[in-house]
Amino acid sequence: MRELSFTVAAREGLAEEMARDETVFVVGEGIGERGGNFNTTVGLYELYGPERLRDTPIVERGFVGMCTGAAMTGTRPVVDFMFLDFILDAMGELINQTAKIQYMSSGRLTMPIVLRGCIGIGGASATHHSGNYYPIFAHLPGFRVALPSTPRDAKGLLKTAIRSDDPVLFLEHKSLLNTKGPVPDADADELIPFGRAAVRRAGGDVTVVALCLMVNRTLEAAADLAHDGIAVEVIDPRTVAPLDVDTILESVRKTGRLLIVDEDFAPAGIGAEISAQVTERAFDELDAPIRRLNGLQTPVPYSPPLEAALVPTRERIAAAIRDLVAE
Amino acid sequence: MRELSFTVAAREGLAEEMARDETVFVVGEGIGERGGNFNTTVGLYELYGPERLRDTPIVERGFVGMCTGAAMTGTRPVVDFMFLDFILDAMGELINQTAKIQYMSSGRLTMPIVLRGCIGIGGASATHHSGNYYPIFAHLPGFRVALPSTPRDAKGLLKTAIRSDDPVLFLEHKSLLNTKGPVPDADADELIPFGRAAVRRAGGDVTVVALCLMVNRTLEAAADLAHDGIAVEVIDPRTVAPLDVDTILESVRKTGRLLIVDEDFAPAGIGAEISAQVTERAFDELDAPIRRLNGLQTPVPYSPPLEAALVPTRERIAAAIRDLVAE
Amino acid sequence: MHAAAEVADHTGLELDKNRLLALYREMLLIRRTEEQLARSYQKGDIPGACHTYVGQEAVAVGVCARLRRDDVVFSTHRGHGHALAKGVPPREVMAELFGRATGCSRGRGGSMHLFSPEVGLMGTTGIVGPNILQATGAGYSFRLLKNARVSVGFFGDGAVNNGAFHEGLNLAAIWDLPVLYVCENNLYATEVAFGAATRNTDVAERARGYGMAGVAVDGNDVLAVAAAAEEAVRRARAGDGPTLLECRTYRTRPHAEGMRDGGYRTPAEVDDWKRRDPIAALRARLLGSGTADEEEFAAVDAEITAIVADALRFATDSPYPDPATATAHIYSDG
Amino acid sequence: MHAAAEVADHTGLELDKNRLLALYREMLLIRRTEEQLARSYQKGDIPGACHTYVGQEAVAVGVCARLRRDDVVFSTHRGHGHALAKGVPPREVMAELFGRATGCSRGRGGSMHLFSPEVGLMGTTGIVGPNILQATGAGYSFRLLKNARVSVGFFGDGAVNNGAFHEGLNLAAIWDLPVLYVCENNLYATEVAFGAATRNTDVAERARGYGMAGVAVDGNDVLAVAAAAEEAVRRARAGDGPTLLECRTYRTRPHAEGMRDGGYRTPAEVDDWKRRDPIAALRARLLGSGTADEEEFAAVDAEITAIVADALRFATDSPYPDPATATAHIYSDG
Ligand SMILES: Cc1ncc(C[n+]2csc(CCOP(=O)(O)OP(=O)(O)O)c2C)c(N)n1
Ligand SMILES: Cc1ncc(C[n+]2csc(CCOP(=O)(O)OP(=O)(O)O)c2C)c(N)n1
Ligand SMILES: [Mg+2]
Ligand SMILES: [Mg+2]
Repeated sequence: MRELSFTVAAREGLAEEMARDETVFVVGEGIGERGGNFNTTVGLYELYGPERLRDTPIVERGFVGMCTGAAMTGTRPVVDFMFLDFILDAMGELINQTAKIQYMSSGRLTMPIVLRGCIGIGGASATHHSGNYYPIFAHLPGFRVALPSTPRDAKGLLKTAIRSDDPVLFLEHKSLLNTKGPVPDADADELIPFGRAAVRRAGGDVTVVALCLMVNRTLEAAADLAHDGIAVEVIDPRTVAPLDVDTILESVRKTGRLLIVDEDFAPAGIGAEISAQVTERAFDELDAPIRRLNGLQTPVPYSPPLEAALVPTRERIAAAIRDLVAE
Repeated sequence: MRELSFTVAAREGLAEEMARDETVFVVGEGIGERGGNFNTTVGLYELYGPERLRDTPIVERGFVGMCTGAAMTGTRPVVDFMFLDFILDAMGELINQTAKIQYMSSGRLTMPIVLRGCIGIGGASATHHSGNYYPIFAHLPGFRVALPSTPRDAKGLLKTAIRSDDPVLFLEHKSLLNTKGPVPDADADELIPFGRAAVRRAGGDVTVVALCLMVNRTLEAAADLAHDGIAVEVIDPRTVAPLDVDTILESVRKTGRLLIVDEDFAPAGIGAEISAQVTERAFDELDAPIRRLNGLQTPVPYSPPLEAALVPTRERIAAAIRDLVAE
Repeated sequence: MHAAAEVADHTGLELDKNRLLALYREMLLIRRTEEQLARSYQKGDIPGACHTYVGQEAVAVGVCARLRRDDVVFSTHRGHGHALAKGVPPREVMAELFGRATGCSRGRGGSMHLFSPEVGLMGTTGIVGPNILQATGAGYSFRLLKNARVSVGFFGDGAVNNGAFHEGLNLAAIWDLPVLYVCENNLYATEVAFGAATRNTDVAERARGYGMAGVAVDGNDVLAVAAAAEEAVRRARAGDGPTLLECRTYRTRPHAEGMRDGGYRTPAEVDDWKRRDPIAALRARLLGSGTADEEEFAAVDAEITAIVADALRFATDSPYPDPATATAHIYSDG
Repeated sequence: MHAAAEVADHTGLELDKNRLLALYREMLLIRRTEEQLARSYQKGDIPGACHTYVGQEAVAVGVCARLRRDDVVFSTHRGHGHALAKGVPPREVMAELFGRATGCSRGRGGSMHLFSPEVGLMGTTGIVGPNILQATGAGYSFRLLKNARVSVGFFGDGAVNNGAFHEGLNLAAIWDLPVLYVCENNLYATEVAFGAATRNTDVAERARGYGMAGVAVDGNDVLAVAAAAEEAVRRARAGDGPTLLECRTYRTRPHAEGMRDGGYRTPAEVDDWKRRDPIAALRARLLGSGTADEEEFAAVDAEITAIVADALRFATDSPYPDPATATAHIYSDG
């Protein structure tokens, strides 16, 4: 298979869908001729012009509301927020309108809209450019949330997102953008389904569910621990709404131990939800308390040593796994 | 003690704080002469006039941002959203500004702002006037979230909120507004501290943590179950940020069983967080899986029978407790 | 009183007798439906909130008279009139407020959430602002799809100071979208006077600031509204961009049913506006010009009375939705 | 070239030689600090983003020259200049961008989050818009507290189509708040030309729509900026309401360090604006009028060079914050 970077793979997915369906269009700041702050649309303006690659003023609420109306009337907008942080000015539109209109119209209207943005802590991006925010969209009804960790998933999940008639958040961790990985040929037209977790590494001693960038770090930690004879099973949910708890349960039934690793804040986060569901459904099969390893619950500071203190690292993940196995 | 309604008690708390501190002011739509859609400010305009009871245009983002700036510069705004649903247009201000400025300024600025609004499902209020949204503010750093269930707590928590130098959400369930209960005399100046749960009913068989309106319903269910010899301990966290898990743990250590009842959506909600923390800290003391009973995860429909299908009732709570005790 | 010829001149349209009577009929349908809803609300048959459109009928009717069925409307919390004018059957509006499965939103919506995409009613909203943006987005779709459809956003004076107005109108202006923004300036947002919410109460004038066409009309004159809408719709269909149309009008009932109506406005002011009733005005005009006679109006009145009675019966007799469907349709596959 | 007398006339102020040289000095301090930051960024000593203020110095300096220490400023992602002009020590700005514990935000902020409430710098923001609203709120505080302080919000042309602008200015206007809104119209928002973002590129003119005073000035002429600011500040302090001041200017470096600067604007355009450099212009003017001579300028230049070198040394030598403090100060009690 070809090796592509995360960004190139996702862009290929977008390009394929834009070629396939001329009702797909992209809006955002600098996504036209400039090709996107994160190169999400490089080369597409030349093919499709300003109506389908629509540079906007700085009006996140405005263009989200606009795209909501567009999605109700026969087109398929992809909103490119650049940094996901900028989505917050549009929360009223998203929560009360975008996510509810299918329901309120009893399914007579659909809402084929993709909301994409870069997330994550790193690179001294500081507090206005480091947000994650996905638990909010998993908590509320009406959204789908994709959190790809590989180039192949980035492409396949984005294609699924664009073809979906539901509002989908497609979130790309900034630290993943330049990572490379195998991606099927363009003509494979691979769609990665929502709600299907991937077992990234098999192991019988302990189950670790890791989200997004944390998948890579956990795989590194698992490799380290293999030297010590600890067999870690690493599960990547790939979407957190819907959330594939069955695959997690299957693993936990085998290992009896579960750790959830998430860069985002712990309280009322995805790890809490996974923990609660596993406790509800596999209580008797647990040999130890479910553990969570999260980023610290704080605004993200700028200074590199402060920033580094926030996020689970390979070493901290390994230590948490070791501790759990020892319980 | 006097019996006051929830609304009157809360208003007394506001009035006392406005009398005590002339930097306290209120903004909102119809909170001036009109006295507030929910009578939150009746009588205060006559005392303090338009600068301290400030009727605004319909600009939720605008006045939240404005009050954020006011709180940074020596005054203490109380933002009255009427329905909390209207807060969503201000999420960018709240999450990226209001909640972060103390941190970003290393504590050299404070953020004494109260954000109050009515929440909850009921009365065919439909999907734009039935929101809860508190798990979002518990997930994110920088907020305090008060969820009073009694008139006394409404007053005491609101007074604490107004004196706090942190951003506080003060949320009032619409179905609680006319409920009555004992409230200490005005000169008692009672402040209810944040992060201190109340044990509303003692019992040794099962612990039920209930939020807001669900406290009342759970107490009713507990009374029903007492006839069958089931002793339910009912805990009201009163604030969900900070969350008093210690009191819950103490109870669970005694009962070995925990149910969390919350009108709001389950996924990544407060119940998930409580479940995850209790699993982490009292795994060996649990005799049964922790259960959650939540409102259904859906936009809120208008039609009364649809609406009624969403929310935990006295009967459904009792049934859930019975099931848990039987496990 | 205007002569018939004057009426035609005034609108710039060929408004024949049938069309003129149809405008009257539509307005009356709204009025009588609203009056029935108010009565049903008082009886307790309608739960939740209920904002009537009484007094403003000329706006919805005048604008929608110039729309095609496949044009779309995005409306507000005060949306019954827009729904009816766009062609939602009175039965479905009535049943929706009664919370029945036969309502236009299948009981999910109620007064503030009417959906009938079949006739181009793309929703009403309980939140002030979003419909302005959604109307803009429909314009974007129509532009991209290269059809000649037009999108209309109705909103109150309360919305024009909100960021949604500013952002939405600017987007439509810079991209020449086929959108008609209709501000129903009824002088109050709930109980807050427009003059307390802004120093610039001339809404139409704001259009210039966005580089779009702006027009103010007497919103109680259905012919004036229709004429202005005709021009705006023509402009939009021709690809010549959006229009901001300010209709100066008044609601003669309280903000919502069950609310007080004193304290913020005088009875004299309300009475004054009642004397400018849009329905009575058109009737008097058509009588005065000899376009139609009392008998013809009596026939229309009777027809409307029967329609509203039928709608009420329909609503009352309709079943409630099945609670088991409470979580259906959250996603497209369910 | 203007004569000295003309300078005074032009500003309407008694700008004596010391004050004129101080304006020059402030602008040069910003310029040299920014140039050092750019070099340090290129060397990799500054992580994250870094938006310099080169070319726009006259705006911050002209406005802040008319403020008291206890007046407050709310600034943007391009905020180094505002911070320095408001009195944040260069050492603290430099150290902040180096991520050190001695920075004005103790290393928590970096380029886009400068806080120094001690001198009235109430923050810069990485999000476009909020500072406009916060400036409005400070005005509200000052009004309520009945002091005569003034609040200033700086923002770019990119912010004026955003809802925050619309909502914030309207609130200040209806309540006569003591706020000065300074739009630095540098023609681009990142790479999007202002003319593509609105059909109304006359920002000052928008003030009328809100019922407030609006003034446009040459943002590269520090004396013109100072004069306009003086008038606006006087108005605010007197309780006569807010002002929207549009300063037409240009950034001569890329949007942010490390970004390309081609494709969206021509080298000729950039060169053209470089020739209108605000610092060189003031220098030439004061030389031409005989207000100051080359020697005096050389002394200022040397002083600034030393200050910037000292700031760099200070930043480089300062410790990083202790990782154990990463979660301190989230709440007022911690
Ligand atoms: C964002 C938001 N804030 C507040 C409200 C509460 N509210 C409902 S209607 C209304 C007044 C609307 O006034 P206007 O737009 O003039 O419409 P009118 O009621 O006069 O038809 C308000 C404040 C709301 N629905 N949405
Ligand atoms: C709400 C929001 N959207 C997008 C961005 C990304 N962004 C940062 S600076 C900028 C352009 C700002 O332009 P302008 O306001 O003119 O200021 P200038 O950079 O020209 O000084 C953009 C779009 C942001 N910071 N905030
Ligand atoms: Mg109105
Ligand atoms: Mg700019």
